[in-house]
Amino acid sequence: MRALLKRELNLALRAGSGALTGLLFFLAVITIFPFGIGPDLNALSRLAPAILWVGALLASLLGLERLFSQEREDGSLDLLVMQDHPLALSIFIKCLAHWLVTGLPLVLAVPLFGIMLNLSPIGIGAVMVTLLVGTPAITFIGAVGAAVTVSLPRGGLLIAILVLPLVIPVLIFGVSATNGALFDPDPFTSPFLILCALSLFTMVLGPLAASMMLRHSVE
Amino acid sequence: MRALLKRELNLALRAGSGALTGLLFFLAVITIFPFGIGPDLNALSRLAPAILWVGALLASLLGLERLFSQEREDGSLDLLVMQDHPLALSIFIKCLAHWLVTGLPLVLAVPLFGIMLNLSPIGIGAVMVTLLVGTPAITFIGAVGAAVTVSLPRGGLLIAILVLPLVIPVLIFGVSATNGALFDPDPFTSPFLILCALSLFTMVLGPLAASMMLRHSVE
Amino acid sequence: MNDVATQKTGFWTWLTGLANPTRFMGLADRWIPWLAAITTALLALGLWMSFNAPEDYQQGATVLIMFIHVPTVWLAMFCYLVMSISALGTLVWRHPLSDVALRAAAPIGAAFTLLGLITGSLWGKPMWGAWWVWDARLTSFLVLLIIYLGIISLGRALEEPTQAAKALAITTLVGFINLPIIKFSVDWFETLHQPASVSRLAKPAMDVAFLYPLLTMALAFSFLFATLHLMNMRNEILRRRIRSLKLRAAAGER
Amino acid sequence: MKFEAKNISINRGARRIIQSVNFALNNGDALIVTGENGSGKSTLLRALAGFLPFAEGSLFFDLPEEGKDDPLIIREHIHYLGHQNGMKPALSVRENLEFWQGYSTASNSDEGLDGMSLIEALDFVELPHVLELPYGYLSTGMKRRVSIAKLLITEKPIWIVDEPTAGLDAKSSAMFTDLCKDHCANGGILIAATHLPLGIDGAKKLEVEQLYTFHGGGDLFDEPESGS
Amino acid sequence: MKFEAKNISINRGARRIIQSVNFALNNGDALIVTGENGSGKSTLLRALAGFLPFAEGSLFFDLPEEGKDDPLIIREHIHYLGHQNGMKPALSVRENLEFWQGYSTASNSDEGLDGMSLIEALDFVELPHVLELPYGYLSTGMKRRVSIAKLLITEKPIWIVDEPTAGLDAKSSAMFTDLCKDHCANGGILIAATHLPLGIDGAKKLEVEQLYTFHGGGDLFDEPESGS
Ligand code: HEM
Ligand SMILES: Nc1ncnc2c1ncn2[C@@H]1O[C@H](COP(=O)(O)OP(=O)(O)OP(=O)(O)O)[C@@H](O)[C@H]1O
Ligand SMILES: Nc1ncnc2c1ncn2[C@@H]1O[C@H](COP(=O)(O)OP(=O)(O)OP(=O)(O)O)[C@@H](O)[C@H]1O
Ligand SMILES: [Mg+2]
Ligand SMILES: [Mg+2]
Repeated sequence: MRALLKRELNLALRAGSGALTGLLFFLAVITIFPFGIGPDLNALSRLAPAILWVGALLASLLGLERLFSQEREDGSLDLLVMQDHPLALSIFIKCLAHWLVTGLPLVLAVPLFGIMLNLSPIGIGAVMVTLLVGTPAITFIGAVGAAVTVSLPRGGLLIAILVLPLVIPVLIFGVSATNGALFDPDPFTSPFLILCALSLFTMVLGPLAASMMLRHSVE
Repeated sequence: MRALLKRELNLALRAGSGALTGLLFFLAVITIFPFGIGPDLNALSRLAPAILWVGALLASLLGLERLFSQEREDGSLDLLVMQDHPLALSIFIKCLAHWLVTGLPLVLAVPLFGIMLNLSPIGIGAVMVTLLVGTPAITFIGAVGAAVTVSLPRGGLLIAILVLPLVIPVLIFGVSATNGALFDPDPFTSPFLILCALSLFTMVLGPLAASMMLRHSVE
Repeated sequence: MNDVATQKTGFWTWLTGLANPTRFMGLADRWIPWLAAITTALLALGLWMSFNAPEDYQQGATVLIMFIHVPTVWLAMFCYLVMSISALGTLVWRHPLSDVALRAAAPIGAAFTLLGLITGSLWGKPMWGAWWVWDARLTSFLVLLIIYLGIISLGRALEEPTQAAKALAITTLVGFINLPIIKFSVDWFETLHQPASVSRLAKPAMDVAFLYPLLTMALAFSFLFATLHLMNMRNEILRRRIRSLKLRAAAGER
Repeated sequence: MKFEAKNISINRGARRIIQSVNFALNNGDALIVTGENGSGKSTLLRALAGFLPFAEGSLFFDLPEEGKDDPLIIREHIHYLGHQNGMKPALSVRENLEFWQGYSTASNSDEGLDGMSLIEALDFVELPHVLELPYGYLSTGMKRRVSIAKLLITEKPIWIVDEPTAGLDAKSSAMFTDLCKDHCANGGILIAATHLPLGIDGAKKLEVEQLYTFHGGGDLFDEPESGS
Repeated sequence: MKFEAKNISINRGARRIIQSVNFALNNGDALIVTGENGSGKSTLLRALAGFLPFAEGSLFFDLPEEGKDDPLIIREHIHYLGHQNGMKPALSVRENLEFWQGYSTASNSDEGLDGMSLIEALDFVELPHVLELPYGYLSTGMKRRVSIAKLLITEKPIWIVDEPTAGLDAKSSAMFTDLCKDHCANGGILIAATHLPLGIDGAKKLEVEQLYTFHGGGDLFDEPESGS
């Protein structure tokens, strides 16, 4: 399994989505928001959690699309399925690697972006914590979507039905937990706990569901 | 050329989930921003054009990665380059097809999402028109990014980085034209005309630049 | 007339002669020490002049930052200009060294841009009360940093040099539109940032007491850029030689 | 060790592709599967490797120590080399091979690190020098040879190979034949689908035939042939 | 018609792969390129088809009517069949072939619609029944045969084919040989790289050899061998 993690990270670095690229991507995403929304720092700082979360979602979707389809096209998927490791574990590792290059850079860069978006120190802390807990969930849900598209050539509709009801709650609880930490009337603990639960839940179920799909896609 | 358009659309309908992933992402963006803004409906509808534009812009980035890299992997790119059609024209057609399945659904979904953001009917119309004119520019600029990273197996994030800075003008004029239609003091015509100009300009230059790149990437 | 023509062909043969990397290496080896020496001298002079400049009645001692800030941002943009010309060199004239020049300039440009952003932020805190604002010039300058870093990551991701050369050249040229945006953003949009006060076509609107140290610093930074650029080009050529040696060895060539 | 197929039938895309195939292989046996294009060689091999379910019949696998016919356990003992190589062009040959070595030995490591080292394996396929080259830089035949090296770096008793010599030059084909002979001589089992004679003496032959007639059972939802 | 290579050398990845190759082909000639794995057959063919630049030497192409050696004009007259088939698995065989037919004849249409119809072409490769199947459902050899059908649906005088018979069964290989003979008999030119003898009588032979010694010019950035 260490071998798989190493390969994935290697590939990511080699093939144009290394850690620096992840950071840079977020910088680019953050930069375009003020162009749309306007330079008003107050509005931006209110929206900062949403902006950062949207960036995380986009990054996950951008890279995940090819998570399994490439393995399938070059024949690696056959061999991955064939090994005696539980396939779900391999998928977990692949997701982990993906998160390390897309999710983690975001979490670590929040202080910088927070300053640019005029976020208070508490806000920065809250965004970091919620992103740290929540972004894995996005990756794991996305993996299921990627597995569906690989196994069903016409799975476009399915991915929406499967992934949508899960991704949006993650975003909502993530953003509302952050707002809870920032603005008084909103609660923090309960959405945060739900977020944690979602993350744990998808961490287990995501790879299992994806492995089920993938097993049938190698024919 | 009609043959190419037909193939692309066929492929997208058959195998692609690009349109749906895009819509899903769009929906997620629309859902998440009201949380940041809070219950103030006025503020929400003021920001609605910007949110819709930013969402559409980011959503158009999804799927760009596969525009040429898949052609390269299955050997079609060789043959596309080899034909005596101007390659730029083929690229134009591919972009057009890509826009039809990813950009156009976003435009068509605006009425629905506009209501969620409390946008007035005029606003919805304005967003639709500006997106209709502006999103092709994003695709055509994106094609250059896709061509530049064609040999990278995971170029998704990198494409986004290369493309985002370049689409900023499109975003600026798109949002300001929409705001112009909605709010009195701002002008509508001049940013809208600039937006049209940008679209036409990229429509010509994008495929040319992409074809220059692709010619050299088949080795 | 005739003279100009021969001069031009002379320059041209010189330039095409440079296409031979080996000759270029020799040239670089000879020039770099001189350039480094000039840079050091100019920097010392510029710093001395800066510290002896009078305090600004508005900005107080913080005006000192200007002597760093303005030259770095100029160089950041100049470097991109150099890269764009190199890009043309790759695509139009197919000069083999222009790709090397482009690649070698990118990290230097990124460093200058980062420095410009940092000095600007340091200056902005006392002047505007915020480290960062989303004003047109600042944002477009930040975009320049993104473009630089994007080009660097693209160059790293693409392994095949000939292919990377095309990709980098096209990306650089497409990104060029950002330069006029940075330059004229103060005129097009209302911004907090200082409008052009030195680099105007008309008479500079700055006191000579500030102008001379500033120009000296600018000159010093230009030489610094030239030195670093030559050094990095030399490294880049060496890197390529190592790469091709490795590849040949790996392919079993003897 | 025994690898036995009893009356195997396989469906694909609502069609019966393989009808009632039987064979029994013991230590050291080789089975060469031949047949026209589209007759179902690859399908059979993929089913044997566990990627496809059998419509009828079953597989018996008789390892001295372990569980008899659990397909998951059988899989552990199989090397499958399909039409595709399963390597990443962006990574170097070393990285690719190291990955497959690490990935597949991790759990077997209690049996000790088996198989050859990378260098030995590459020596065997006569590509010792490409170790550090990106896999994508290799020629078609060299790519195939690297995948063959992959069979050597982890030791598994059963090899299932699908047109292993496609794209290989004459010398490398002979090399592969030798490898197969060695493998069988060491008590391994080989199942190969091929159009070109591999030249393994004493190998069993299985000719797969294209089914043009309806063989029932293609799909549960098919109309039954006649009556009831 | 004449297709002539004069002193061609090709570099790839900072290495000289092909050194000073010469040949001249006239109407009806076939050239068989052979060589070990990695010797540079595919590289040569890709350069001839215009995908790679020549490091030295040049190509002369002598069409009765048109521009002599403009590579862009040469390309129009070439059918290239590489290791990959250039078809989309999600589309049906008909859709794939119709696409390539429509795409490549569009501009030649003033010369009249040339080539066979899809059905004829598929008949030729003995796959008339797969017309409506998704391309991804075909077996490896059937895929290759469909790509061969692609050569027939638009008529071009020069065929450059890279291991065309890899994965084909014996019958189909013979069929392909016949096709090539027909093509040459009709005044076409054929350039094929292959490990398996194609069986075309009177074909010219070109043996590509692996270069192990440094042949200069690999890369401008190479250090000069000695001195200056
Ligand atoms: C992060 C913040 C800042 C950034 C990114 C930035 C960027 C730039 C850029 C790109 C230029 C070059 C303009 C040109 O050549 O036309 C420039 C020039 C200049 N900046 Fe800044 N700047 C920042 C903060 C500041 C601050 C706080 C001040 C002082 C109040 C300042 C004063 C100047 C001056 C005086 C010039 C020279 C203008 C000229 O003569 O062209 N900058 N800056
Ligand atoms: N994914 C699939 N879905 C449906 N049918 C398939 C699929 N893959 C293959 N087939 C069909 O199964 C049959 C056997 O295919 P298979 O690939 O096993 O042939 P093969 O004997 O390996 O041929 P070749 O010599 O060309 O490799 C073919 O008729 C093919 O159309
Ligand atoms: N993209 C590339 N970059 C660098 N070197 C390459 C590249 N592709 C191939 N090569 C090298 O060029 C040489 C010739 O490769 P080529 O594919 O032409 O061989 P071939 O004769 O077709 O072999 P095969 O019989 O295996 O198909 C090989 O040594 C290979 O490593
Ligand atoms: Mg097969
Ligand atoms: Mg080859």
